Amino acid sequence: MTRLMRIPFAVEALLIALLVIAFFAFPYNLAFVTRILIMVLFVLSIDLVLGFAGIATLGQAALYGTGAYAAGLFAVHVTAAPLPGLLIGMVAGAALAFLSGLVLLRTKGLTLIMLTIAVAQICQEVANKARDVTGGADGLRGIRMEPVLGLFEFDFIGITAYWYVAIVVFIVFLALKRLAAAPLGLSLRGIHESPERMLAIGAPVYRRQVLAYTLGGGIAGIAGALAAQVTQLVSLEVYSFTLSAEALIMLILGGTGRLWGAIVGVVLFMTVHHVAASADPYNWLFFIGFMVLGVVFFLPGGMIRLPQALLRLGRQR
Amino acid sequence: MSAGLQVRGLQKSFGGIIVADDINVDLAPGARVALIGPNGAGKTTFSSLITGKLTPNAGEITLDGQDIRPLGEADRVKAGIAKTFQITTLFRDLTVRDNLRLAAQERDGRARAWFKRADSWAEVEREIDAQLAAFRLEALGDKRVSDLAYGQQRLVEMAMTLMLKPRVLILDEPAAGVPSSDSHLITDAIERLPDDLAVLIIEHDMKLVFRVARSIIVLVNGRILTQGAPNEIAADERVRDLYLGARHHD
Amino acid sequence: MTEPVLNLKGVVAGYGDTTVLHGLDLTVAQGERLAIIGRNGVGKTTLLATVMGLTRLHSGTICTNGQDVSGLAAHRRVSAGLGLVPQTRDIFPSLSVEENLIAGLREDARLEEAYELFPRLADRRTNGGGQLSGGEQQMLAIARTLLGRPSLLMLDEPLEGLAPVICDMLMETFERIAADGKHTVLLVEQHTELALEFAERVVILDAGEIVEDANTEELRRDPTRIERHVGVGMGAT
Amino acid sequence: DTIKVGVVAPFSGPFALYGKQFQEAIQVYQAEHGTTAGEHEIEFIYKDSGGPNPDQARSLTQELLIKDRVDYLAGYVFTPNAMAVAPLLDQSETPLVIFNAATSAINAQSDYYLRTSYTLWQVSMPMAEWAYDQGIRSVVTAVSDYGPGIDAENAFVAAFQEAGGEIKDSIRMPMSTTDFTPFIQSIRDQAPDALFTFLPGGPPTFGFTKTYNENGLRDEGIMFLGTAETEESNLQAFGDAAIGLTTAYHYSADHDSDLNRAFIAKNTEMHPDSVTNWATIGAYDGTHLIYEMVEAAGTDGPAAIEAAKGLEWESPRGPLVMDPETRTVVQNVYIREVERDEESGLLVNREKGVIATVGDLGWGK
Amino acid sequence: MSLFLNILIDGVAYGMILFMISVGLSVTMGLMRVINLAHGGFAMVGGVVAHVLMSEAGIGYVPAALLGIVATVALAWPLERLIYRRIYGFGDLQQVLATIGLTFLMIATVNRLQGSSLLALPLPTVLAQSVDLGFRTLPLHRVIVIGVGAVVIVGLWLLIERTRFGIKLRAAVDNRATAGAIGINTGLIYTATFCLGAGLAALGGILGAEMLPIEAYYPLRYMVLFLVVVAVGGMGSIGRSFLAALGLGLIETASRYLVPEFGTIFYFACIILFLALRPKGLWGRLA
Ligand SMILES: Nc1ncnc2c1ncn2[C@@H]1O[C@H](COP(=O)(O)OP(=O)(O)OP(=O)(O)O)[C@@H](O)[C@H]1O
Ligand SMILES: Nc1ncnc2c1ncn2[C@@H]1O[C@H](COP(=O)(O)OP(=O)(O)OP(=O)(O)O)[C@@H](O)[C@H]1O
Ligand SMILES: [Mg+2]
Ligand SMILES: [Mg+2]
Repeated sequence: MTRLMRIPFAVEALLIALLVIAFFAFPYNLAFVTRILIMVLFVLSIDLVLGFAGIATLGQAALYGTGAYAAGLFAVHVTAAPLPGLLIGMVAGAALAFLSGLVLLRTKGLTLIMLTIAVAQICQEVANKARDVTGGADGLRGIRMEPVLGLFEFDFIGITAYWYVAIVVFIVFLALKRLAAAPLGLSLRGIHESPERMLAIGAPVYRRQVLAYTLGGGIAGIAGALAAQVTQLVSLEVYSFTLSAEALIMLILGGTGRLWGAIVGVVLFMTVHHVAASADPYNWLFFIGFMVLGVVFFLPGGMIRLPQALLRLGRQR
Repeated sequence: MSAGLQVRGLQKSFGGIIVADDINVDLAPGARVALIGPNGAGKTTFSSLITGKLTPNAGEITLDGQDIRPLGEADRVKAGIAKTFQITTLFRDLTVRDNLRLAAQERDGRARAWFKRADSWAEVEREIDAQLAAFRLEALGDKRVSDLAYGQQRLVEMAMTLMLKPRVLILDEPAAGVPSSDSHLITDAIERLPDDLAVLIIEHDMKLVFRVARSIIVLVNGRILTQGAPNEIAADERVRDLYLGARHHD
Repeated sequence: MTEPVLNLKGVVAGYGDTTVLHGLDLTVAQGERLAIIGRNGVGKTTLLATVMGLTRLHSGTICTNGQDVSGLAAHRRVSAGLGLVPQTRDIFPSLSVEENLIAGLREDARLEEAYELFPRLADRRTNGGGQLSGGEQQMLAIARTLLGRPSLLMLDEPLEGLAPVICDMLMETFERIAADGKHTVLLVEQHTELALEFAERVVILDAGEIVEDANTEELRRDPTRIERHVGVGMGAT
Repeated sequence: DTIKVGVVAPFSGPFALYGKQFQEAIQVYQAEHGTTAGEHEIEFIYKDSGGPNPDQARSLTQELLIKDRVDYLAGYVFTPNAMAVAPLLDQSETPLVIFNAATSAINAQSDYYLRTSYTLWQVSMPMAEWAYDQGIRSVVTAVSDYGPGIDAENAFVAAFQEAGGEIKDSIRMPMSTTDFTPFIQSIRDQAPDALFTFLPGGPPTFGFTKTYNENGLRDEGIMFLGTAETEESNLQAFGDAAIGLTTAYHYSADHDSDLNRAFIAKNTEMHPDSVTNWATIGAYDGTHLIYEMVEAAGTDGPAAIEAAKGLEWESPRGPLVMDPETRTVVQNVYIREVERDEESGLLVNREKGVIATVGDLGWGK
Repeated sequence: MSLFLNILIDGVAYGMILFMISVGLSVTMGLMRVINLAHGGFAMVGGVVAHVLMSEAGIGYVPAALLGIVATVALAWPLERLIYRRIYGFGDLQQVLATIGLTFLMIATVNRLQGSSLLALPLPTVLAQSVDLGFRTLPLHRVIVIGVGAVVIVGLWLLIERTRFGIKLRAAVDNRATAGAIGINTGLIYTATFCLGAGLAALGGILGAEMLPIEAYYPLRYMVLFLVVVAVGGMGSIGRSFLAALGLGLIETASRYLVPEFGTIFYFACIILFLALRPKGLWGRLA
């Protein structure tokens, strides 16, 4: 994979190829593939925050959900044009991340995890209480999106939704890839490794963590906004602990600190879930449980390490 | 108003234990001062007070006449005070080059750039090469720090701090863990430092201290026992009894 | 006749995929004062860690006092008579000084011995291990291992970070421990000078292999044998 | 030809019981009535929606419509899941029979919704009126603070005040509550004639009724009024704490009719471990409705909806009419009290009264 | 006044239950520093075994509870030997993933064997009574939980702070390799402590079942509830977990009495405020 990264535009080409293949391979499951893509975006946001900057979080749904509600309310009350809604979702996610980050990031470890959970729970409760605005547990309804750029109508099969989401995910992925190799990415990894040393080389650790968290919030916000626009309904579940936790599982499954890990983890988890749930819904938890344990024990770095692990096995033979 | 680092009446205690008691120190540009003293005398504590890791109970710290007490740790580094750690603290999962690169990009204030590759600043890369060469680490540049032996890590520790191009440099036992055969790498590096840099060395290796220090401060139980030129200190009876021991009676 | 206190045969060890020690053979007799020297990163620490059971032994055998300990867990090797003061000290930061000592205390040892050796520690009795200064941690690490009453005491650069007076005192202590003929001291030291002063036999390690194994006297007579592997700078006071 | 029906329900996770019961009810219906309606073979396709998750419900529904080409949809336990597919129904003109989701507003979102379960207004208002008739004059309501709870509270309060009763207090209890003592103590301090409650099934209901009992509210004569709280799937776990709880609901497994006894016997015969409750009956009647629609209109969605409107049939729970306006069944609401059955030794919801043919009273509210 | 008393009594009683339920987690997570998200799983296993014994074998409450705890320890033992042993060395995230995986398997197993509805642990009539406090009553069951909780806290404190075992345990947690190198049998200590944690989880699960009823999804449903206690208490101390549980019990109870509508927001806002002011938990000590 590292060698691949060196060829100019190899990653871009590979991604585009994957997106096109997925489009033609799953003509009837576009809605599902679209959900996978949105989840990829959401998990990427966690990867930025956790995998790069080392900020442990189990409350990323707070930012996702806020993006979703912001975009949903914007579509209902202001304009149903998708792109401005996306922007609003991003700003809302980033704003909440910034504000909550100011408090949260003074802590670390388990404390930090608890605080992120607490923020998400408060958001959920606020959305539940503000029933007149959000529809409470029944969901925010009445979102009817206009065509993308005024040209592409959201269709029944989900073709527009697919390409719309795919392009957004593609752009964000590339941006994150740049970021990962740039000074900011290196600096975040430094903070992850040793905040103490970062201070000693003059890095404003706290401020930089807030920056990373805010960026992550923006991306999570975009993911939430996409979900709101595609589903055309926002429910309280966007803030649920399960969402944060499952996304985290997907990320660790794939491998943290590597952008491809997020993609691999989401695709694997959601596909296994989808397949196992339709094959044997009552027992799919067994599959997931064994899969998760298998990955931790045999591929501690996540699925992304599979090729290396196989290579090593091959060499040992 | 004077140039360099000035410490006046510094005071610090942990619970009942006083670890810094009315300490006055001047580090003018170009100074090569060694801080020695028995274990637990308060040397590391003193360096932490200056770098901002600890807050003094009383006393003043100024850099070029400017009070730096309100500054946080990171800001003091920006102001030009850097230190190496007594117990190696590196980015263990990053390569040696990345460690140095991180220091350089913080120094140059471009750590928030997110579009250009981190290794695309040619000048910095040359600087890193030079620094690695100075510590004979060329071959290890692309190794992860966690794969290096302890002594090698000590060298990286020093190289990384020098990348910051500080004005005041605090070295906390820079040679600990470096074999005698390689300790000249450390002393050479110290001797090559720019002339206007103020250096404070905390070290138990007397060979190194006597080689590089032009002035020595002896700290005992948080107080300055005496200070002076190396030969004066070596001759001081009290310092011999409390610290140097018989070996240095010659 | 007495069994050698330590007997290594074809020891190959390392971390993950990398091999650091490439087949070492070494015998240490009881009551010996042995020093291991060598450049940075040649595998000295790895050797001690392997003997102690902290690093994975790829192949070869390790015997202590005639007992094969190759497959045993570290704590079983302590029962067999091994003791190590690690280079990185490895104090238990959340235990107090006293608790650090108690953790490794053998029934026949007394806490007070540690405090007599290092009065500084007695003053810090109730402090957390993580709050100690660098040198105090080193003292604690040494004292803790001594309270385990090892018949083979392995010291990985034990003088690092200690004041010269303390160093002198410790060297005397190590000599005293070895003097009764029942205890063996194995010292890893960066300062060749100190090592030669202390040991009666010196082993030089280079790139994971033993390249010299000789009497101190022999080596003193031919310093080039040391310089070749440890580099210049030795003896330059 | 084969007409496919897509069933979207939770088959995994904490709510998996719903999916299981839906499936069982459908199997019972098919065992009784065969797999053909008119000249059409009927095939059911099941999709697991997990918990409340509109994104997933919508994409599964899309998959059912596009890939499996289903002509009818059914199931839908949670309101947001049902709501999320409204645009799909309009576009594809597919009738959707709700087996459970109980918010009135769903059916207003699309003309293709039909509901064979109930709405919260439909059971809460009769509860209030009955309570007043029994001489209860003051009530404290304590509901879980979320959509359905608030619906139940609104419905009860409106009807009870209309009748002339006094609502002393309306408490909304956070969803995350595990210790209900504070609420129970407050209710006790206000000494109303009765308390009316609505809680999501499972642990909250369990905790609330236990606490109600332990703190002696029953002994002080504060009557317990509820709706779904004593449903059959968790009832036995409550133990004696449940005895005497009074609820108004559209179905009791203990309903005294030959049709119901036969239905339960068949279900127990086919699925020995299964508990028959309102979810089972909702799906059973829903299946009946789908059969009727298929027979009348085949794959023609709009025609099927027209055929369903006003349809009448006799269900194990009593007589049903599909209300043409609200598209929710008009049905009897029963007042029940939990008792221990002499014969089986099990707790049952014994019917104490019936309020005949109630429509969706929440329509348009 | 009586409101204040009510808050105090109910708060303490609730806090004690919180403590009983999460004390096992304080042991595995606070002391052993393994992020053990499967804690609720062990509590559930204890409850399920007790339920089965009572409902199917007709055994009484107390023996069934004891057997439930024994069974949980019997399960924890091999799990520790085969799985947890390897988890200790993992990073935080891997621990999260591994213990979540285990939790899933536990849930799936219980779900498969017992279904997903509530599993009752009916109290014997002696325990199902209430104690009259004059101005109100308190269920006897809660009084007993308070008593058992007090015994557990004192016993644990003595064990960990006052015995060689405690010192060895803490040493093994700080640095496992070094602990081995000074002669501590870390494997045995870890196994014993882990089993202790699991046993306490089972005890808490059974005693707390009146409030948090046992069912297949128990471990996930209450995960946050347990975690909060350990987070507020700070890692590494049983005593502080205890105080944290009491404090949280009081806060939650007070919010239920005073601002029932905004209870959840109030509760979490308090936690955020508290943790933001004291990032390392109660009397935050250096890690
Ligand atoms: N956080 C703390 N709480 C209590 N005591 C402390 C704390 N930090 C340091 N001390 C004590 O303060 C004293 C001075 O420590 P310091 O680390 O400054 O010594 P030092 O001179 O650097 O010694 P060494 O040469 O051994 O490194 C020591 O006795 C140490 O135990
Ligand atoms: N944890 C580790 N993982 C991988 N490689 C390691 C690890 N520790 C040490 N090494 C490698 O093993 C080799 C030997 O290291 P070791 O620490 O044994 O050297 P040493 O002789 O003790 O050096 P020093 O004098 O610097 O302490 C080094 O090349 C080092 O890079
Ligand atoms: Mg120091
Ligand atoms: Mg070493």
